[in-house]
Order: sequence, then C-alpha cells, then structure tokens
Amino acid sequence: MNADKKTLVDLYKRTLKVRLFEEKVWDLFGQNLIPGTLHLYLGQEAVAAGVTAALKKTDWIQSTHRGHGHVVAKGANMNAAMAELLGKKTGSCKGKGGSMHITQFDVGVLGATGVVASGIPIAVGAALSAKMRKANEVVACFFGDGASNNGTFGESLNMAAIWKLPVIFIVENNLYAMGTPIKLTCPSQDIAARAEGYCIPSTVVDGNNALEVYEATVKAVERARKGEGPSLIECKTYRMRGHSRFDPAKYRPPEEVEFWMSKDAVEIIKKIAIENGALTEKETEKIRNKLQKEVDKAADFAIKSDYPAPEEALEDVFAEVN
Amino acid sequence: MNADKKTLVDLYKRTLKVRLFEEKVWDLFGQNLIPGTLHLYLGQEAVAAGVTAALKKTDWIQSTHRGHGHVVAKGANMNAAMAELLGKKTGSCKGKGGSMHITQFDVGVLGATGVVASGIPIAVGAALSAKMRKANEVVACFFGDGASNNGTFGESLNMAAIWKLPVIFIVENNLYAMGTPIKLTCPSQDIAARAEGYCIPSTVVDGNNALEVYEATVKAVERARKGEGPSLIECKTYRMRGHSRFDPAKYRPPEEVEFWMSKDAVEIIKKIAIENGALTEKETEKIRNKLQKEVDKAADFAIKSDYPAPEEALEDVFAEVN
Amino acid sequence: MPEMTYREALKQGLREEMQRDERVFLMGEDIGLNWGGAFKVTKGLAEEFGVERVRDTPISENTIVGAAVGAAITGLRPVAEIMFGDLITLAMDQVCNQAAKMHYMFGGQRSVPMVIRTVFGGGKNIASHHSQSLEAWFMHTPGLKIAVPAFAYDVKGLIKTAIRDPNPVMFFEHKLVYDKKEEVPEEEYLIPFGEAKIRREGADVTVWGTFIMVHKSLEVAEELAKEGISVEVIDPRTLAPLDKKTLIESVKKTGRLVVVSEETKTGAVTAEIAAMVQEEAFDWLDAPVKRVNAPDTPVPFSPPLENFFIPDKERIARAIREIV
Amino acid sequence: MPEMTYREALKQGLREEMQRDERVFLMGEDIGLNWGGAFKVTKGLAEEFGVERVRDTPISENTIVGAAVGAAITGLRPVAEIMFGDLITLAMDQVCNQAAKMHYMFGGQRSVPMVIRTVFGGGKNIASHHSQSLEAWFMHTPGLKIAVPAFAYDVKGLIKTAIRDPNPVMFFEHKLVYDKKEEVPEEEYLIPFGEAKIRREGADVTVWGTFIMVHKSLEVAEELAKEGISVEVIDPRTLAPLDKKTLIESVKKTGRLVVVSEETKTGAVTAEIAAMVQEEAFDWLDAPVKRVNAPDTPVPFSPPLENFFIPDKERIARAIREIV
Ligand SMILES: Cc1ncc(C[n+]2csc(CCOP(=O)(O)OP(=O)(O)O)c2C)c(N)n1
Ligand SMILES: Cc1ncc(C[n+]2csc(CCOP(=O)(O)OP(=O)(O)O)c2C)c(N)n1
Ligand SMILES: [Mg+2]
Ligand SMILES: [Mg+2]
Repeated sequence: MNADKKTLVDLYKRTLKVRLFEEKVWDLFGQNLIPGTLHLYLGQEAVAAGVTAALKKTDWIQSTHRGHGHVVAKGANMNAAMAELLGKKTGSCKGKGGSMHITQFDVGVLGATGVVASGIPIAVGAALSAKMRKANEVVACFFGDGASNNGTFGESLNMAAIWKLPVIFIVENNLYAMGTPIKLTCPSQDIAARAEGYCIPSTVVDGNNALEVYEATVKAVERARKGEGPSLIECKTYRMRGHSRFDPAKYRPPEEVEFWMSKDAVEIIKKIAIENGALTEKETEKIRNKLQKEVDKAADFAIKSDYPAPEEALEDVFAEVN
Repeated sequence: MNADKKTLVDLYKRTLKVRLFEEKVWDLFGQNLIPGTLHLYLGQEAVAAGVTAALKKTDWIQSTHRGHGHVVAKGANMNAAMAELLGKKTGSCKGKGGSMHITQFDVGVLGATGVVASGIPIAVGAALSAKMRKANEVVACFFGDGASNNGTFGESLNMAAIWKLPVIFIVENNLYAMGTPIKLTCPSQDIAARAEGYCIPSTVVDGNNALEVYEATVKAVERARKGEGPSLIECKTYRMRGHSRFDPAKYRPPEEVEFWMSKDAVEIIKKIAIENGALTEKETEKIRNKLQKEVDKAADFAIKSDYPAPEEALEDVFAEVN
Repeated sequence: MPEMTYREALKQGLREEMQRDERVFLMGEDIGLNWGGAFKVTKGLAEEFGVERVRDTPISENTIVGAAVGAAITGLRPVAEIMFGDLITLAMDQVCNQAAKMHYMFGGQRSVPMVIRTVFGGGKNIASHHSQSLEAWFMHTPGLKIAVPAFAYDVKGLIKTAIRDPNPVMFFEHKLVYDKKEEVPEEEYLIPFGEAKIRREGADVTVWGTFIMVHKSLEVAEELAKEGISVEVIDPRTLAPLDKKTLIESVKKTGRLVVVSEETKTGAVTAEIAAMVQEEAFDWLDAPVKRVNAPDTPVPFSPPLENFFIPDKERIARAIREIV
Repeated sequence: MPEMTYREALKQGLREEMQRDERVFLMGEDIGLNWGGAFKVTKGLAEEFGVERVRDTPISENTIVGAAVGAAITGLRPVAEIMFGDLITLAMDQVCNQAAKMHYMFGGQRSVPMVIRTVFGGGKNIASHHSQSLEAWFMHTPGLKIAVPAFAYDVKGLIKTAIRDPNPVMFFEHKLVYDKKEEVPEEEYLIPFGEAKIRREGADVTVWGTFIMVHKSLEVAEELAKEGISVEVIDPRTLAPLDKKTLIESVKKTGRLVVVSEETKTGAVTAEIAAMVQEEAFDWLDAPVKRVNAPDTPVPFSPPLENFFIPDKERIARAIREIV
C-alpha cells in the first residue's frame, strides 16, 4: 500500500460523500421531486472515489448516464448538482440537462452523456488536447461493461494507443447493462482482455475497494503524465439498486445480490482507514455528520430554487459569436 | 500440407483468374472504358483464391470496396462482372453499382460496399441467419487493415463470438489504408492480436500464398460448421498498384515494394502446384490460355453491351410487394 | 371487440407474425427475458418464442441493424429494435447506406425484408439524448418505408404489413402513445401502407399531424367546433409511401392546411408536406400552409422547459385561427 | 487579384487560420503527408505545419468527430475532415447528439468551437456510397451552423469565419466545385454567416440554389435572358443561419421562386425553403414555389443513369418556364 493517511481520509470522504448524495437523491425521488429517470451510483462509489482521489483538480473526467457519483467525487458544487437533478434554474445546466447530463465543467467534468459509450471519443479528444497543449493534464474516462461493446470503444482505445494519449479508461463492470448480464454479451467476461489487442496495459481491481482503485489509478496517472500513453482499469462492482428509476432488478440472482451487498464500499474503505490509523470510529462519524449536513443543505437549496421560465428553453442553443 | 492435387489446381486457377481479370480491368480502364474509380485487387489474389477454394458454393462471402477479386474467385459470371464495371445494362447490378458494389448474389456474394467496414455486421447477420436456419452455411467476411479500426469491427467480433456464429473474419492486411501505413494506425501491427479479447482464435498467414490461406480457412470452416464459432485469419499481403485509380503510391518505400513484388501470388501457387506434381508447366500455360480467353470474352461482352436507358435510374428503389 | 393499449396491440401484431412465419425474429437490447423492452412492448415474447427468436443483443446499434440486413438478405425476416430513436444516430450507415440502398445498388438482385422499430418523442423529462423526433432524416432517405402509427388499431395492422413487406421499413413509435387504448379486433387484419386516415371530417381547415399531435389535434378540433370552426384531421399513418391524394383532396375542399408535428421546425416532415401541398394545390390554398412544430432547440430536461418545447393544443388552435 | 481554384482558396483559408491561431489543427483520414486529402485540399499543409497539426487518423469516423469535440471543449480549435459526406452516417451521434447539443444541454457551460469539413455530390460516377447530398439532415439539427460555399471567393472567407465561430460548424463542399476558378484576394477577409449573395439580379423569377446548382442556374439565367426572362439567382452561402430576408425580399419583387439542389427531393433543404417562403410571403407569390431536385433514388453509378439523376440545366429552365 502506498497511500498515506491523508489519502485514506480523502478516499473515505469521497466514497461517503457520493453515498450520502445518492441516498438523498433516492429520497427526493421518492418524494416525487425529481422528474424523468435516474441511474443511481449507489454501490459503485469506490470507483469514482478512488479514481478522482488520484487526479488533480486540473485533470479531467468523462462521465456517463450514471454520472452523479463521478461529478460529486470530482468536487462538484453539490447545490448546483442537486438543483440540476430537480430541474431548477440554479442547476449546473440551468435545468436543461438533468440526471443524464449532470455536468460541472469548472471542476473538470467534460460531460455526462445519455448515449452509452459516446463519452469515450470525447475523453480521447480531451487527452489529445492536453498533449497538444503540453498541459500535462490527465483524463479519466468512465464507462460501463455494456459500453465496451459499442464501436467507439475499440476506435477510441486504438486512437489513444497510437498517439500515446494521457487517458485512463475506467471500466465500471457492474456485471449488467440494464437487465442484460455480462455473460450474455462478453465472451471473456473481463473487458480488460480487450486492451491488449491495442497494446494498452490493463488491470482488474475490486471496484468496491476505493484504495485498490486509487492505487491502480495512481500508476496509470503516472504513466500518462510521463507521456507513455493510455491505461485501462477494470473495476468489478455492482449496483445496489436497479438500473434506473423503476427497475426492481429481479433478474439478478439473490446470492449474487447478497454477495455484493456484503461488500459495501463505504464500510470497506472505513475499515481500511481505521485499521491503518488514519481515522478513528469517532472521526468517521464526525465526517459523516458534516457531509450529511452538506448534502441536506444541497437538497434544501435545490428544493427552494425556482424552475426556469418556460421561454428559457430557447436560450443557449448557440454560444454567442464575439 | 493437407491439400490434394485437385485443390492445388483449383487454387492456381482461382488465383490466376483473378489476376487476369484485374489485368484486363486495368487495361480497359486505361482505354477510358471504365467510369468512376477503381480499387484493383492485383497483388492480393491469393487471399480470395485461398478463402473461396475452402468454401462451398452455398457458402457466403462478404466483399469490400476492393471487391472484384472476391467476386471472381467465388465464381461470378465474368461477363456480368465486367459489364458492371463498365456501367452496362447487362452488368450484375444493371450498371447501378459499378466497381465498389460489384455483387453477384447468386454465387454467394452478400455484397460489395463502398463504406469501409460496413460489410462486417452484414456478414455476422448472414452467419446468424445460417445458424438460425440450421443451414450449415459458412460466411467468409473480407476486410482490410484499415477497416479493423472502425467501430463495427469490435462490435461484430463480439456479436459473432457470443453467439458462436459460423463466420470467418478475413483481414487482408496490405499494410496500407489508402496512403496511411498501418504503423501509424495500429499499435500492434497485427490485427489478429485484437481477436483474443473476444475469445476468437486467430492466425496470421502469408496472404500471397494461396495454399497457406486455404489451409487456414479449411480449419476455420471446420470449426464454423461444427458450431464452435468464429475465427479470424489475418493475411499479410500487398497491393501491386496504388489504392485507387490515380494513385501512384509514391508513399511506399521502394525496398518494400520490391520485396512484395517478388512475392507474386500467381508464381507462388504455380510453383507449389508444379513441385507437388499437380500441374506441369505446360498445363499451367493451357489453363492460362483458357482463362485469358474467358476474360477477353467478358471484356468483349461488356464493351458490346448497351448502357442502361437514363430513366432506368428510377427503377429498383423498392422490391415489389406481392 | 376488446379494448387494448397500443402496447398490447403492437405486441399482438408481432406475436401473430411470429406464429405465422418462423422466419420472423426480434433482436435488440433488453427486449428479452429480463426486461421485455424499455417500454415493455416485447414483454413475454421471449418466454413464448424462446431467446433465439427474441434475441437480446449487446449495445452495438450499428451492428444490430447490420446483422438484421445480413439476416434479411439470406432468408430471415428480422425485426430489429433500437431502444431509443436518438440512438439510431449510431446506426445511420447500416440503415441509410446499406439497408435502404441495397436493392437499388445491386440492381434488384436481392430484397431486404426487415423492420427497424424505434421510439421517438418527448414528454418524459429524459432530456436531449432520449426525446428527439427524427422522422425527417429517414423520409429524406430513398429506399426506406416509414410507418408512424398513432393509434392502437393502426399499430397492429401496420406492424404486420411492415413485417411482410420485402423492403426495409422504419417503424416509428412514440413514448406517449403506448398507453393509449382503443378497440382492436382479435382476428387478423392488415393495414396497407400509403393510406392516410381522415380521423375527423371538417370543412374549414385541414390539420395533418403525426403521433401525439394527431391526438391533440382531435381535441382541438372538438373545442373549435364549439366556436363554429370545422376542422378536418388527417393522420398519414405512413410517411413513405405518403398518401398525398387524401391530403390534397382535403385541402381542395377546405382551402386551408395546418401541419403539426413534435419535430423541431426547420427541415421537419411538416416542411415537406407544406412544400408538396403548395406545389400541387397552390390554386386551392386560401392561406399559407401553417406549420406547428417544436422550436429549433435540443429537447430540454426540466418540465417547464420541455412543456414549452412540445407543441400544445393552444399552439395548434392558434395556428388554425390564424388562417381561418 | 490572382485567380485561384476553390481548392486553393480553401487551403489558403485554412493556412491563414493555422498561422494566426496555434490552437487550430486539422484531423482526418489521409489528410497528411502521404495523400493531402482525398481531394487534395490539405496537400502541403502537413509539410508546412507538421503532422501534429495536420493529423492523419485511423478510419474511425465517430471517434474522429468525438475527439474533435473533446479537443474543442478543452481549448483547441479542431477542423475535422470526413472524407466523403456519405460517411458522416458513421458519426451522426457525435455530430448531432454531442457537438450540436453540448452547449445547450450543459446550460451554456462550454462552447464547442469546431469545424467538420466534408464533401457532397455526384458527377464522378462513384455510386451510392460516395455521391450523396445530405445537407438536410444537419439543417434539421438544432445547434449546428452550416456553410455551403459554391465559389472560390466564398470558401476562403467562410472557412475562416467557421474556424473562429465558437459553435460546431458543418462545412460542406461539393466534388465538382474544387476546380472552379475565381479571383480571390490574397489579403485576409471574412464572410459573415447568414448573408446570402444575389449572384445575378432579375425581375421575373427568383432561383435559390446550392453548390453546382448555383452555377447551373446562372447559366440558365443567361440563356433565358435571351428569351426575355429575367432571372434573379440567390446563393445562400450558409444554411444555418439562413438568410431569409434576402430571399423573401427577392420573392416579394419577382413573385416567383424556383428552389434547386442536388439532394433527393423528398425532405430536402429545398422543401424547407419552399415551406418557409410560402409561409412568410404567401401573398406575394404569383405561382407555387417549384422544386428542382434529384429523384428519390440512391445515386446510380453508370453515366447515363447518374446524368439523369443530377438535375440539369434543362430541368431548371423548364421549372422556371412553368411558372413565369
Ligand atoms: C448507445 C446506447 N444504447 C442503448 C442505450 C440504453 N441504455 C442506457 S444505459 C444502458 C446500459 C448501459 O450499461 P453499462 O454500460 O454497463 O452501464 P451501467 O448502466 O451498467 O452503469 C442502456 C442499454 C443508450 N442510452 N445508449
Ligand atoms: C468508413 C469509410 N471511411 C473512409 C473511406 C474512404 N476509404 C476508402 S478505402 C479506404 C482505405 C481502406 O483501407 P483498408 O481497409 O486497409 O482496405 P484496402 O483499401 O487497403 O484494401 C478509405 C479510407 C470509406 N470508403 N469508408
Ligand atoms: Mg454495467
Ligand atoms: Mg489496407
């Protein structure tokens, strides 16, 4: 383990923050305050936490349709994030994006996208830009097991490899794409197996263990900053809830669900942090209370914010020419 | 070597037939009789010959923008093929397709396409159909090194693998996609390296040696017919001419060109056939004369055929509902 | 005759065709056992016909359509589903360059009997990537037939015709019609392509619209009738082939036309209809053909924004009033 | 002022912008050292600016455009090339769902300053997959600007404006214009988007057309002048934004309009123009707006077929005669 105590605290905080945020979202959704659909990040918190903890503020992430966790972990303003989910004018996208497009560019989020796998080429382009601008920025690109079957996956791995771009492909393999188990759609079961064909080093980690994710990411970031090119990290993880809003996820075998529920990302990193003397039980509680307050405040802010005026639908189609 | 004499003769004939066809095409093109552009198959004849010799009449091939060789090797009516290139009414596509769409469905050609890599999913679908119809047909899908960088490549390999479809991916790696050398666009140099990620067995063969191509294909066909799924065969080969009509191909190093020119597909299979007592020098000449006559006749037929009437442009948009 | 939802009627049509013809099969993402389609249209069919014929696929839109093409030309009758119409952007090559052109560019050697089902439209607050209406792209693609059923009765008859057609058929649905109910015969019936339906007769103005806009137009017609404005409402049912005759005849009768759709205005299907009608019935028009469409913006998420985006009854009524 | 080809003028515009702004770079298939672009537009630029800024890519259309999006939002000014317009079918998601919508759906957080160059049109006998004209799809996509330069002078001024625009710009060329020559200033000039050009003034009828059809229309106008028919010819130069004002004013003057493009007729850009003009200038129209387009078929290969497909001068003249 090459993580110091400060890092363990950081990992705990990020993991827990995402957890609390998503629980609040689930709660608000239950109160019918969130329009449309939702893809909760509950269960996968360690991935976003581990990856973003290894990045600088000036580094980038590319998110997906399951994006709340990525954005919050990267340091999003939670008020603006929550308000966006509720479709409020104060949301980071002024209510135009919602859950599937929750994006805060100023903390390094390139975007959240509703089209599965469509963020991968964009991440590659941002990495190309970092390289051409000699900015020494790194891009972490999140996507799912299902996304790995889309054409842009191979195209993007290849382009990143030939140009040795500073991009890290983070596969969140939660074993399902909606209701489709990975065993029906991926012959190798490991997405990582596909990286070698493009000469990209890959590794498979426990995606419920923020420390493991962090350590793998640190290595990949180092490689990227040295100009050695892309890496792929496959994080095995699991959704605590269904795919989306109304999915009871009955298609998952109970033993499988049970197994993964026992691997709670927050508990795992908490245990590590305590065992390594980075935190005491009491300190973890203090952190939890503080974060809970932040999240509650964000929900409050969102609820109290106004909806955009209808005619605002006509704004923002184009950036103004100056 | 598990090819008998009859097979060696067959391989020689197919290779030579494609060569003579393409030389005639080049000649007609020089006489300004072929409108549009052309992607000659000269140099790669052994690939089409070796693959099609391992297939039955009822098996399928999927062709590309560089399709004349595939179609002729599969047993196309040469009159109709040549007439199509000249844009005549008697062409297999009634003059609507031309070089890039040269297709003869009744000899098992699924299609030739101008969109690089677009045939791969179609081949997968034909293989799915063969399997669902329990027809025991096999599909050989030709495409280039350049095509392997397009999204459909990964999507299609994956789909074929998960459903164990009877399809053989034939990568004609001629080291260039137009003027772009493979070293700029493919980190591994071997496209075959990408098959493993999808659990597809692959092999790399000398694409100028029809026998090698044949033997690899026979194995893949066997596997396919047994229901064991797809294979990938990468054939290293080289274009004798430029990419298309007016390309002098000056971007290729002279030593490289020289090396490959010395590996003439017709000479190689001829030598093998003679050495193995399948043919005598004299017999090869007899075959050549016979094939040359066929090709000349096809050219004649094409030249003498009429152009379609202009209004025929309006026909064939839809198949008639019955 | 039983009442059933559009969803049920569509499923019934698929079921009947699968029973009738074993070459018919369905493929798409999450259409099978575990989900039954994002909008539950195929729910139960995998259980009934097996997972080979109701085939879950990886998330590979272009290859789903391409595989359907390959299956179609070799003897099967695939019905491919693209989960949301917005995602057909990933399959445009296989739809528009391959499926649509194959019969033509190979000189009629082979027909391509396949159906691509997908769903358009907003109203569910799922934002820019899951709410578009892209019919116009396909109407501008020679070689495709296009069905746009808005009613339960039609969807059953049209899906059956689509499956039997030897050409590629784009079968477009709309998120908000699935729950609409209507009396639907249990016995077999087919609805021919290219026959519009006059849903309400009227004398003063013709309204031509698609999907939810037909439903809204009918309600508007009802309301305007009280003010003495007599509105004729035409539902095209298919866009390709397009029933020009029924529309032109109606316009010759009323002298006025409003065209309505949920598409963004510029370059929409409604533009084609307006252009065509003024070209073919200029002398009968007493007023310009009025278009009612969404504004030229992506589809926004937040309810007030999306409600503003989607044409409402008031806008339809206003357009009618402007020209009568 | 030197005469130069459209190709040279376009290259000159690219060169000037690359010199002016080091954030500008080009990416696409075979645009670099070994080929210089399928139509040789970028020939020499890789030598001049290096292979980093004139970047050959793999055959990965969707990722080319997506990478351009990623580069654009992080501070660069990419000009991505799709070798043939027909191949943009493979990149529709990145063009229409990502580039076009990003500024809007992220609430204006980030603009997407990028250009996508591609080439449309027939006339080269290269058949269905290399000859289409697909402008209409993009005109129906909110969030995109669209340039359609038909002349050498315009192409230089418009490419420079396109590159400086903070929004995604579709920059469409046509295979047969590259060799057209015109006087083109060596010094810098910009042509604003949304300003059509009246290429010839006339009193009896307005012809609005794009690309080669502008050139043909001018020739037709010349010929008809001899018969005493005075034709005004308008070249829009950009489709989005569209200069409606110039067109409507012209129609108010002439009372008659013919719209011409090489697109297949149904759902073409010409349909939008016809619909818009009859909507906004109905009372000034003395005759229906006539459309001249290719028929609704894929583009055929054989010369007599392709010649039949592409609208010729006779068809334009006939349409004009029909309404004057
Ligand atoms: C290109 C595309 N196809 C299909 C969908 C519908 N869809 C949304 S999420 C999803 C599953 C994605 O699976 P995965 O990539 O594993 O991510 P996860 O949802 O498991 O996080 C699907 C099929 C989509 N949004 N985009
Ligand atoms: C999708 C697509 N992109 C680009 C082109 C233009 N193009 C035609 S052939 C070709 C090179 C193809 O290379 P490869 O697949 O290696 O086949 P080869 O020509 O070497 O036989 C390109 C880029 C095309 N036709 N289709
Ligand atoms: Mg998943
Ligand atoms: Mg090649």
